[in-house]
Amino acid sequence: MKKLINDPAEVVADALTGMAAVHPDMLTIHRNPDFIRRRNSPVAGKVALVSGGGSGHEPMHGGFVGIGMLDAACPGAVFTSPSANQIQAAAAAVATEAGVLFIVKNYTGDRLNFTMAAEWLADDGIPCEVVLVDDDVAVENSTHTAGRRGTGATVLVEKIAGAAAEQGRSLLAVAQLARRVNAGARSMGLALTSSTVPHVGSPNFVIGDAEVELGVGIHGEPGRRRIPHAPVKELVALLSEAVIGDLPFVAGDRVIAFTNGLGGTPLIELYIAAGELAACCAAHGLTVARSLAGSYITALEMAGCTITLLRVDDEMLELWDAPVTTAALRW
Amino acid sequence: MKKLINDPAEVVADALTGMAAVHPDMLTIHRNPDFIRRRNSPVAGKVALVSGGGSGHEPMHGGFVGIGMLDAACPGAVFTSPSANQIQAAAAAVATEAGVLFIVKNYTGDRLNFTMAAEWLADDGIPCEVVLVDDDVAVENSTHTAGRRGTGATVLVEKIAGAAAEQGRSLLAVAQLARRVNAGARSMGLALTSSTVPHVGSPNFVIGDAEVELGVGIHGEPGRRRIPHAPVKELVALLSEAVIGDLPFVAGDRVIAFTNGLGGTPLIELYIAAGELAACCAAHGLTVARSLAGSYITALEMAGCTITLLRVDDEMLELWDAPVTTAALRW
Amino acid sequence: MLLSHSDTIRWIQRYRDLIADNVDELNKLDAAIGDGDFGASMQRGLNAVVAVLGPGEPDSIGKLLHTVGTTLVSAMGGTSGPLVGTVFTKMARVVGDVDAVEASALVVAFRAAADGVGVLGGAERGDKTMLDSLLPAVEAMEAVVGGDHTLQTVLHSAAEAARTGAERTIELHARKGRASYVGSGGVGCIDPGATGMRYMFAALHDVVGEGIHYSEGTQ
Amino acid sequence: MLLSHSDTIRWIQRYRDLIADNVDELNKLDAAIGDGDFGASMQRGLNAVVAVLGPGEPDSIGKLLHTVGTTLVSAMGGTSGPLVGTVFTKMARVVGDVDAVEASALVVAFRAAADGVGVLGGAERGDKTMLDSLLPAVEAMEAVVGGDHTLQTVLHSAAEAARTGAERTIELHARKGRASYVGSGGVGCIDPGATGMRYMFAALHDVVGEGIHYSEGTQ
Ligand SMILES: Nc1ncnc2c1ncn2[C@@H]1O[C@H](COP(=O)(O)OP(=O)(O)O)[C@@H](O)[C@H]1O
Ligand SMILES: Nc1ncnc2c1ncn2[C@@H]1O[C@H](COP(=O)(O)OP(=O)(O)O)[C@@H](O)[C@H]1O
Ligand SMILES: [Mg+2]
Ligand SMILES: [Mg+2]
Ligand SMILES: [Mg+2]
Ligand SMILES: [Mg+2]
Repeated sequence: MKKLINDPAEVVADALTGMAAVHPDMLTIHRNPDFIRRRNSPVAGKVALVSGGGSGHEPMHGGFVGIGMLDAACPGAVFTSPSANQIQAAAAAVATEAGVLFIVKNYTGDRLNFTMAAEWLADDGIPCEVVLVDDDVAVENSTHTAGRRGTGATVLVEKIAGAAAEQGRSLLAVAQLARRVNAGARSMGLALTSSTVPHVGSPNFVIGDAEVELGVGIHGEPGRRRIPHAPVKELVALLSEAVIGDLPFVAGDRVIAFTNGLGGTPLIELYIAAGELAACCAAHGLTVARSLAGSYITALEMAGCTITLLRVDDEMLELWDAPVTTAALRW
Repeated sequence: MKKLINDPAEVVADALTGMAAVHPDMLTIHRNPDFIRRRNSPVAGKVALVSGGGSGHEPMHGGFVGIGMLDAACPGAVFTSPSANQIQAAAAAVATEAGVLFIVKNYTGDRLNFTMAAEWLADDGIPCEVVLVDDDVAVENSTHTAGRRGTGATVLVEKIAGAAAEQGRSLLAVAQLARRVNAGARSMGLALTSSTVPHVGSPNFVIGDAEVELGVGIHGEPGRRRIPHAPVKELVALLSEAVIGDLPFVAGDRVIAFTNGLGGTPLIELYIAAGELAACCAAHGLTVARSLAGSYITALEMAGCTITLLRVDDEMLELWDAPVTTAALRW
Repeated sequence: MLLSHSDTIRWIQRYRDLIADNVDELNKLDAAIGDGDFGASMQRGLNAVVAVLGPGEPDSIGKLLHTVGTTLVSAMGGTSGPLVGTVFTKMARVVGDVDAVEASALVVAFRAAADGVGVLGGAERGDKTMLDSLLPAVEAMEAVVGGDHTLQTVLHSAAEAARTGAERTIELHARKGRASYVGSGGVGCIDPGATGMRYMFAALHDVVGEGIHYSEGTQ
Repeated sequence: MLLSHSDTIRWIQRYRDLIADNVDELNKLDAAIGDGDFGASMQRGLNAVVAVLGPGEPDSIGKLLHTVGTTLVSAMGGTSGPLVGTVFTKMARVVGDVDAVEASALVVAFRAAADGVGVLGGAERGDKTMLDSLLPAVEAMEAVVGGDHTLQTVLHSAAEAARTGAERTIELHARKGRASYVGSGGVGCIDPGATGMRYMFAALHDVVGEGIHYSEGTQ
């Protein structure tokens, strides 16, 4: 394992130190329990958005804290959900009388800890709503699984809900909108390489030199299927067929097309993949209203990508275009 | 070689297709010769900034085209300087009566092609200045080398000169400022892994599992020294001692501290490195006035980082803070 | 024979040691069908627990177990933090403010723990989770407790059942947690959470099996 | 014997073929002390050149060589694009609008080419660049031309000197180009650019060596 780290046990702490040094204008870092909070939060009258999850997915979620997006983010240990206490502390720090919205990727650990924290907040009289993000079509949505995972849609939900909260909408309205965004989004990913959790020291699994892991999870969970490596045109076609067919997206739909890098894939490849995704959308009669390409939800140094499509209406587009000032998304 | 590409020969073309799809609001892509140009350029009365270089360094330079930075960027083949014809065509497309500034990283190929193009522009009566960026302290600055390479300082020069041009300053003023920025900047990098040029298919060199290549170039040029892998605290200390000692930066200096990822290193590691860089600056009495951390100048999928320090004055800081709307830098 | 306050502390310390000795194995089990953090999480949690426990602190077994549970929740995060934490907070409620616990009460406490995990996580037996060693252990204890078995024998049966239960998860198809995402359902792999529970019972048996604390008890 | 217009076209085609046959070797030489693109660049450039050359097009050797040079510049980019391009544009100027070239004129043209590369790139002999095969080749031709040597012999000596020159770059410490960044100065590695030049002379010798075009010439 070769990484730019010090002690594997200090990876999260050291990264927070770095974030504090790089973004003093946007963020304040709290330690023990760890959370990243928007400067000058709480913002009076505004619903506070809180998210979080295991570390190793940077810039998610800390990079989405700021004006027009999250009020606080809780980083757990690498690939480990933050604790309920951490979440409660973060929420308490940024909560307003307008209430708190938890945006939670649908993993058992995240659900358990955010739900516990939500109950504690409710006990303290703070109105709290939990929105689950579960957009990953690689997981069968049946009683035989923990349900679909949250992946790429998380960024879209956090951006759009963040803009709505910034406009002063109510907790219920923002929660409802966030659920609507999640409902209209589908994702799927693939990996070319695995990644190594620092305290483990060796890769979670090994992908052969000529293989691709389809339907991989962003925590390095093995996927559902190995296929021979192929030109990205074919790989993106596979992903987008699965994504488009699932909702399903139909000709005439307007979409936000999001090509996400998993950490080890350079931007030149992501642009190529994004071009293929645009071509797939066009072939299905979908209008790409907005695009996003970059490494926003990573799985440490994993090489690979996820693609996400979100069916948008005018309201969502307007909120997507609304100003945002965070470390990772800014316009 | 496992990459998200189609045909190795089409990597640049496919990436341009993707850029066009993702950033229609900011960029226009010209093909054959290839260049990326700011939407609605030329901008009357403004000095046009043109840069370029081999592909494989994304987002540099195409990601820096837009309001407040470059007017055009010329992507060569992977790690290959663009041709003089390409540069001439790009410059002609965005040139105004205020003239054209070429920002050129100091590599023989880039110098030769940009210089040729500059002569052709001059023949056509277009005022043109060439600014060389040569900030890499890993290269001895002697007659025994091609001179220092341009690395991290390029982003800083392009941002600050771009802001000055946007204010309507003259060609000579912008060129002078750009040279001043370059003169106050120093960089050095290290690699944990090599990278593979698509049409070559195997890595340029191999770094052992327990080794780090110090002073590596952003084209996968082998560096000057192999050392055993060490905690990032020690690695960043090595880089920053070299950088700080070279200018030299002295106690009381205000700096922009830039931690750049080489493509395969995820953001969590870059934040850790950025934290260490801030600590080194503090230990030398340097005040970090602004920070930048992210993968802005990559070497395909190479894992590693470069660090850059720039000594700033109030003018440079004001120009650094000025609005910029590009694919990669935006505020 | 009763489980004393100091037994309880030694149990937790032994549990911490067993996890530390097997942390790589547990991470690897989790890497195969999950995300590779289970061992590290347990270790982080139990280290935090051991750091807050003093010689007679907290001053009842109930309070002690409660502290263990809440410390695990706050120090671990993840899926296992709330679930393993619940094991101890549920036991704490049953045991109450005492400084020794009889076998029968201990078994009731473990039953409450298993039920608590089931309610919180929504898993059932056979879903390939920590319940697949926790439940067999509870049932084994329930089967022998109240007869003329010593606390040692009761805990021996628990440790054995937990071990067997954990090993048998290799055949199960995961329906809960991250392992349910894997194409194969994780068949062919042992569940890390069930293995963690196995060490919890092994630790308890080790500590009581060392004998030592024969106070006046029902058996 | 003269170098005819069709010889010139066949030279360029043969040059293209030799580069294509050795493209991986050239990339690898460049990877060792540079950035691994030299072979690909030469191949892209010569493919572009061959694509624009018609049977009798452009209609003089001078124009043809000029087209070769400018096409290389525009299709290659990199360091080698302007430099190898200059070889042909400089030759074009010396050769002029003719449809056959004598050995003596050819040698003068190659001398101009070498000088042009030197001026543009600022390198000197021994700097471990393409000049280290180009210059020896020019000097070898200058040494034999004008005696009773055929064009073939002249080009044979050029090809031999270029080959030896390229091979000897292995001992040189790079002072120009990307190889000058490498800690070792690239000692122990052959220079890709010098090797490319070697193929240029080999191609010319191959084409003329095949004999064929004995027109009335000085020798
Ligand atoms: N719903 C559930 N109920 C009970 N135990 C569960 C449940 N889901 C997962 N587990 C247990 O949790 C273990 C994994 O814990 P951990 O590594 O902390 O989870 P994760 O990393 O997926 O958040 C599994 O091996 C399994 O035994
Ligand atoms: N200043 C120079 N003058 C002449 N030849 C040079 C010079 N610098 C480099 N070269 C030649 O160029 C070759 C590399 O060409 P190329 O791969 O296109 O360069 P790069 O990729 O570094 O831009 C070297 O092997 C060397 O022979
Ligand atoms: Mg986890
Ligand atoms: Mg090159
Ligand atoms: Mg886990
Ligand atoms: Mg090269």
